[in-house]
Amino acid sequence: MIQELFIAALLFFGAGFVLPLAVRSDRRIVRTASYACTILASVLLGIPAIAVLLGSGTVIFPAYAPAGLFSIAFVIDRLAAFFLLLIAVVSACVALYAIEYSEHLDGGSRRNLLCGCTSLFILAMVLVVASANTLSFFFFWELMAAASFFLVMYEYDQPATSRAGIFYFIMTHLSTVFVMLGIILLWLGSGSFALDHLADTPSYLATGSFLALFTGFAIKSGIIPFHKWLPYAHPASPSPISALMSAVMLKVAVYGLLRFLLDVFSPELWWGALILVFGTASAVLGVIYALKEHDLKAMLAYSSIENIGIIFMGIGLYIVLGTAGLPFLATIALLGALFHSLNHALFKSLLFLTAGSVIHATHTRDIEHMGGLVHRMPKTGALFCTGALAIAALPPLNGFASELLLFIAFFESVTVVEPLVKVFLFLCLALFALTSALSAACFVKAFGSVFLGMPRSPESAGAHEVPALMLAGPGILAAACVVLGLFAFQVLTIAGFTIPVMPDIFLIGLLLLMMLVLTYAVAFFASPRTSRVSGTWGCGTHFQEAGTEYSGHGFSEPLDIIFSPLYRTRIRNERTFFDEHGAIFKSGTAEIRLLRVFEEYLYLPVARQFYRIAGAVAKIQNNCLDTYMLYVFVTILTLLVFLGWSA
Amino acid sequence: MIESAFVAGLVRVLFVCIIITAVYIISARNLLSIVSVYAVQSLTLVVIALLLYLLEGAPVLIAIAAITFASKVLIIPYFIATIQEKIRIKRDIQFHFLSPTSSLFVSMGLMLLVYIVLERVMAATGDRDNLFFFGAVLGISLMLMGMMVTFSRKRALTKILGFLSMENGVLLFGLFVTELPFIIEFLIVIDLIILVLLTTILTVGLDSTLEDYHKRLHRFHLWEDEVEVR
Amino acid sequence: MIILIFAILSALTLAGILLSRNHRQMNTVCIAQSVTFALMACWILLAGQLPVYRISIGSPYFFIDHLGLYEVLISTLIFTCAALYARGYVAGLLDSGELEKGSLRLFYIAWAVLLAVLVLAFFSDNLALFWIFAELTTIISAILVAILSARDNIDAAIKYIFIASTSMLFSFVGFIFLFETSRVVTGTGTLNWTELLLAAHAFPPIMATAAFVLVFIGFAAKSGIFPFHTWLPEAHAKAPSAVSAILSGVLLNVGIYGIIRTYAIVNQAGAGSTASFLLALFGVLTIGIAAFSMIPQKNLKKLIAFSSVENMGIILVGLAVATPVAIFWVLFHIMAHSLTKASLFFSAGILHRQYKSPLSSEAVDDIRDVFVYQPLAAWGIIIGGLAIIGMPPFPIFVSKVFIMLQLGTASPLVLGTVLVLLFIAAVAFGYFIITMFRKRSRPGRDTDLVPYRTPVSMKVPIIVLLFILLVAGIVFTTGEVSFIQSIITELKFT
Amino acid sequence: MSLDFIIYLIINTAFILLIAPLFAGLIRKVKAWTQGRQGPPVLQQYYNLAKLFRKEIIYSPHASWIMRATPLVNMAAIMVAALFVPLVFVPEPVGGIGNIILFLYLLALARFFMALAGLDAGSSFGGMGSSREMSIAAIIEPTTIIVFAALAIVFKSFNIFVMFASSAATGALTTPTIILIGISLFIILIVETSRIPVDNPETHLELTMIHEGMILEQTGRNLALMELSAAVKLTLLMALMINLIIPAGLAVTLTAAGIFIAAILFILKGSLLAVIIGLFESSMAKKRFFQLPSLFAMAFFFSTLIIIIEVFA
Repeated sequence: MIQELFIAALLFFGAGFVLPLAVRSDRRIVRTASYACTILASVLLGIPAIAVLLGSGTVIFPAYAPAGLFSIAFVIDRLAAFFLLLIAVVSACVALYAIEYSEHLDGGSRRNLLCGCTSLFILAMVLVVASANTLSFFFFWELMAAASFFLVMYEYDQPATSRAGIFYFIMTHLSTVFVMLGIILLWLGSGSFALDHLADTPSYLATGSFLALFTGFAIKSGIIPFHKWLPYAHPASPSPISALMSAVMLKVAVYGLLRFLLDVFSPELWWGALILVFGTASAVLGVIYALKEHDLKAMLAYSSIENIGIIFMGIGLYIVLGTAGLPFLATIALLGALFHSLNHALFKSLLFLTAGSVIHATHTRDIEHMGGLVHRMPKTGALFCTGALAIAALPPLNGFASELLLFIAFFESVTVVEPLVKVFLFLCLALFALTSALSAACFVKAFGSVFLGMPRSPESAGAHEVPALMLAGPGILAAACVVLGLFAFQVLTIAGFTIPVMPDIFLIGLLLLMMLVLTYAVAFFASPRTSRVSGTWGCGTHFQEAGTEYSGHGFSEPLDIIFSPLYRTRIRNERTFFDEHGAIFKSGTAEIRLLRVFEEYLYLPVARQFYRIAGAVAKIQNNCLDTYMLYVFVTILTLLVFLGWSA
Repeated sequence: MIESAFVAGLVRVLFVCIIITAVYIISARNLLSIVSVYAVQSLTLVVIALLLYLLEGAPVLIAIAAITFASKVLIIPYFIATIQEKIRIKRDIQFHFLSPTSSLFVSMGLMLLVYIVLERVMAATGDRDNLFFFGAVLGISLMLMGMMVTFSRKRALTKILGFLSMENGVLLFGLFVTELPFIIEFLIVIDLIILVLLTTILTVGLDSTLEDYHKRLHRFHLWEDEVEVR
Repeated sequence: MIILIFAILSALTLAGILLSRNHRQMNTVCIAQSVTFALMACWILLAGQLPVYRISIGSPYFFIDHLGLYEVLISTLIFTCAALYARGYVAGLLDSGELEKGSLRLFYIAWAVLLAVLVLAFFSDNLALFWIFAELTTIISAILVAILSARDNIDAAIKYIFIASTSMLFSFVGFIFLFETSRVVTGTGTLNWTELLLAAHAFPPIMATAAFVLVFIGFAAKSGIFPFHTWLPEAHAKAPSAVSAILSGVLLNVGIYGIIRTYAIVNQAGAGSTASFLLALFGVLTIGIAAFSMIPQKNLKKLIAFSSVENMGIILVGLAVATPVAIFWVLFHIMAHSLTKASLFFSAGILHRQYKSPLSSEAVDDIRDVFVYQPLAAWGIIIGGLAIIGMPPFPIFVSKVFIMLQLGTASPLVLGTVLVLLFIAAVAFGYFIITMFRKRSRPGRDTDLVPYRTPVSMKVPIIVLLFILLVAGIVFTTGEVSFIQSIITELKFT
Repeated sequence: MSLDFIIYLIINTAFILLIAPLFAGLIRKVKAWTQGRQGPPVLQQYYNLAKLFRKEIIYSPHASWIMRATPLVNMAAIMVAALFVPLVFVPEPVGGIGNIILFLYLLALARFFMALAGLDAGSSFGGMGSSREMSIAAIIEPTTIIVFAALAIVFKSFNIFVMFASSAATGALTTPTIILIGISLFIILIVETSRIPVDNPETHLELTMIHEGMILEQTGRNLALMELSAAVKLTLLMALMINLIIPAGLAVTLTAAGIFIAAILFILKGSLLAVIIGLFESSMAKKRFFQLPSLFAMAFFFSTLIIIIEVFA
């Protein structure tokens, strides 16, 4: 039954892919049908995922092994089922949203391609997660990369998109190279593609393989310093796609790392420390960069980097604690990482979708041009607020629940582990707390600048609430955020993990509600129920304008200054003078902008080096026959010498 | 019957002749004389083939001598000389990478190198055939010397002669391996002739003066901007 | 017999071309020739008990074994597609005057002869005969390159001829070495592949190595291995696209075919390690040079040509590993690369017709609004590009992965290098496509483009090839696998 | 949930609501005295609240539901947080109540809404307050968590109830680390409750204000709720400090006498602490905003020191 459902889901995803490409006419019905297939497929996928998750046992599918050369095989165990569930939930909501959203995009029949590729993309991710061996994992990994690349390139003629596309293409391909290297090294070690535990493999192969795979997955999931494609690709792609990529594709990379760590390797302490360090760096730097960002979607992208960092911290902690002989705490850390993956998928897709609605309504991504939308788009506002609360890890929402697990793991572990590790863990803990608090600041800024105050642009003033279909998808996600937050304890218990130190958030929720009602009751009965509206107090000014409001930039200014060593600015002056001595100023331009540290000190220098080599190599092809013949001559001589030498 | 040692001595003398012609081809500037020298070189090969026939008595050598004579002494030099008159180029005075003198030294070095390499390679086999070895050294040296012409001279016609000189090297080598089926030799020559004809025709496009060239090209829209019909 | 039939068919084709009065007729004759050849090859495949030796073929110089038939199958398939493509493409060349009316007959004669010569080359059992046919393919394809008669084309053709032919002379010397060695070993010299392979185990390794090195020089030049590759980008970029497809999809295989055969012999002689070293060295260098050359490329066809060079490097590296699995995937890669590259050149040809890019080597493609004017070609390039950089579900993905896997067993260091280089090549390809295809024309500033109405005959080959690729990447039949495996058995790579 | 616990909920909530304004008033009085003024009566806070409760509410035209919801959410969150810190009686913890992380995040919830409300009316003062509040909260967070982690090490638990119980059992000032923890906790208290040198709770119009800026647009009973919640929060953090460092008298069993004594003692101890806070505030000048990180760095250093001492001792 589970098998059939899964296969049916795959078929429906396939139908969602083929349909809009086969019927090329630019009609809404085609796209709606495609998205309907995707939603149906997601629902069908969700059922087996839940069944397996609840313990109906691992499902093994017959492998496709053409002529015995290799095999493409699928298996759904609980880990896979968990990620399948994640994909299913987010995909269904995103597709629901996209039905309406894609109709408002430009591009004519290109939109068919968009929804087709969306289906293919989800299908590829499902198959990556369900893969039973490294080869099929890699196969669908590549397919996923290709499909997502097309999705990113939707608005291909925009300069920003093409830059994003190049970044994404390069980084994703780099990730492929590393994953491939890792898989090959693994094969060298074990001689098979199976995802089985490595036994008696030379440790250098295992370590090499781990490092390669880790790098590959880190690139794909946007771990600093490989993160740069995220803040380019997310803003450039349509919002549902950003949501899918950020919420799901990054998690597939996390899944990859987990799958290999859990099933294949026997991790060592320093592996965990490595993952923990990279995770912490990503978490802290990600949120700090997010604070500085005023492109709404780029900010969300940086926030994804932060959250992936948190997930990696969980994984690293799992390994550190596991190797330190604390299996129970390790499990808590792992649960935290997994749960945070799910939660991040939920609230980040919620945020991206609502951000998409906002951008659709205001035609800008710059939060400085928004404001006051809570009056014009109240439902979207409420949904975004839920997402913001969740991502800021505030109780009783789900973001808090998963971070709480990690905090518990950190706190408990420090009472038992050896001293040096303990101090290291403490530093990570402190940074983790910083991350969490900064992300709250970041989302106060986001929600405040976008939705509160006065509109800061005519577009923002004229915005309208989006249609119901564009609220339904985010609505489900928001509900899921609340439910998973409130019932986190119960959900974990049902899943078979009882954690005594974990507070029952539902109880806290009840208490909160009780206090709320109590306060309201007291206020309601004890004080007059009248209120009136009067202008905001402006310290004596006659009128109040949007220009006097606190802007997003202003909001993050204090943190900017505090973290100024991390935000280096670059100032560029170009002046021309009338005279030679530079005394009489003629004209000039000046520019001040944020230094893109990783881009300018890591990516571009490397790219320039390659370009330089390429320039040198290009000189070989100098279009002159004589030179070519000389190469041949010299090579022949060299070969002759080699021959004589080897004889 | 002529004494075989005498014949072998004669062959050696002719080998030296071939080397001298090759050197001349590398360093000469007058195109017509290069063509003549090439004809002489080919003729020397014909003579060598005939002498070897005297030595070994393989009838295939006579056939080879005949077709070599026909193709390389008569047809090809004649053809090239005709083309060369048509495109009105008499001299090729530009040298690339190598000047005439330095190319002489390089050729000496090449022969030495080839000798050492082949000596080592064949020493390992133990049962090396003296004549085969000798032919290999000379043949490959001749090829390399011919090749030097192809990259050190500017005119494509000279390059073709260099290539032909290389081919002579192969033939020289082949002469010592008489078991090669004649049909193969024959096909090779056919192949060579086609090659030379084609290359020469193509060369007309490259080596002819600009006016000739324009006449050929003004029919194509591709070059319309530059090529106004005069 | 079979060879005779091929010869008769070719003669008929030539007669047909000579009798034809216009372009359509000549083209139809050529298509018919390719289709018949392809059908013949299929018939041999299905009916004949391979390998077929001299008795049934009717000449001591020819034989048909699995490798030869494999190459012929690939070649005839590509020729069929290319001939169909040429129907529209050459008509376009004639209309724009890039091809003279007078040269048309020569073009088709050369085309038909090239196919015939190729088939003969792959079916020849005799080394020297093979060498002659290989030389002939150079000459004839040079005619096809030079047929446009622009100075640049002549230039490219001359480069092609010079580099390939001079190097091929060294191959011939290598063959004489093999001949001499076999004479010493067995008493009677032979130039037949089959006999050499049988006798090879007794060859002195150093002689075999020497022969291999010399043979390699020529066939490396033929297949565009660094540093003999210099002719390739220019010839491929300047040739008419139908011809480029053949150059890249078929003619490069001739060189690789020669290398594989000789390598098998050397491998038998016990000198495999030196040969492997050379192959790996040249393979890595080739991939590297090609990858770096692709980065600053501004011309689509040149980029695709460099990608061919890169793939030849991969094939060499795979050969160097020399395990049966590696050889298997190398053979598969040859097929995959040929088909992919042909489809890429076909698409590039459509773009070339649309945008009239000059054929000179420094030309920069001026591609604008590509999805508006030529959506099929654009998607052909994109999908073909994905296929060529090894994305699933296309066949190069599988062959690349397995070749790399086998390379890992030989040397992880080389593996790492090759992976990095392949990454660079893929990035260069992607970079080019992204930057080229995103351009839109600015109203008022760019001259208006006249949409080129792409004939159906130019579209069909692209779609057919992409479809075949898609299937070939996913479906592996046992017949196909055992066929390739019998090649390996025949070459004695065990 | 036992009866004890329900009684605890009622007692604790009622007690903290009752005494919270007292301490706030006391601090003001002390500050006035040191400045040579007579100052408002100690009970002035109670009068203020009562008066505000009777006033009508004025909303800005730009204000949204955030403005209306914030006082309630803020109050509710602080009151739930208040349940986490037993003032006079420590029962057995139930369902994770007392979890130190949850406690911190409940405060964060209140702060989040308060900051949003600051931005809601479109006033530049509110925005400035929100911005600074969130910034300070963020950079003090590592210190806070390290201090609590140190507490967790010392008391082998991260439940406040368990900590209080064990400190009550051992008496007071058992280890030197507790003193260090006390210093850090004091800094956290100052920061969290917006006092000098971090913020000046007395001003409304200085550009330095933080907390007061945020609630500038609040009026009537909303303002009353905000003020009350601020006072409750102050009391909470004071209680945390008091009951960890000088837990004497803290009741661990439910008896009327015990609770009564504990309450009296708590008020005394609290008053003492309030006086200390008042004196501390008076002896300090408000620091420039961007000098604050160095203060926090000091606190962080202290707390890390505790950890290192605890770990390696």
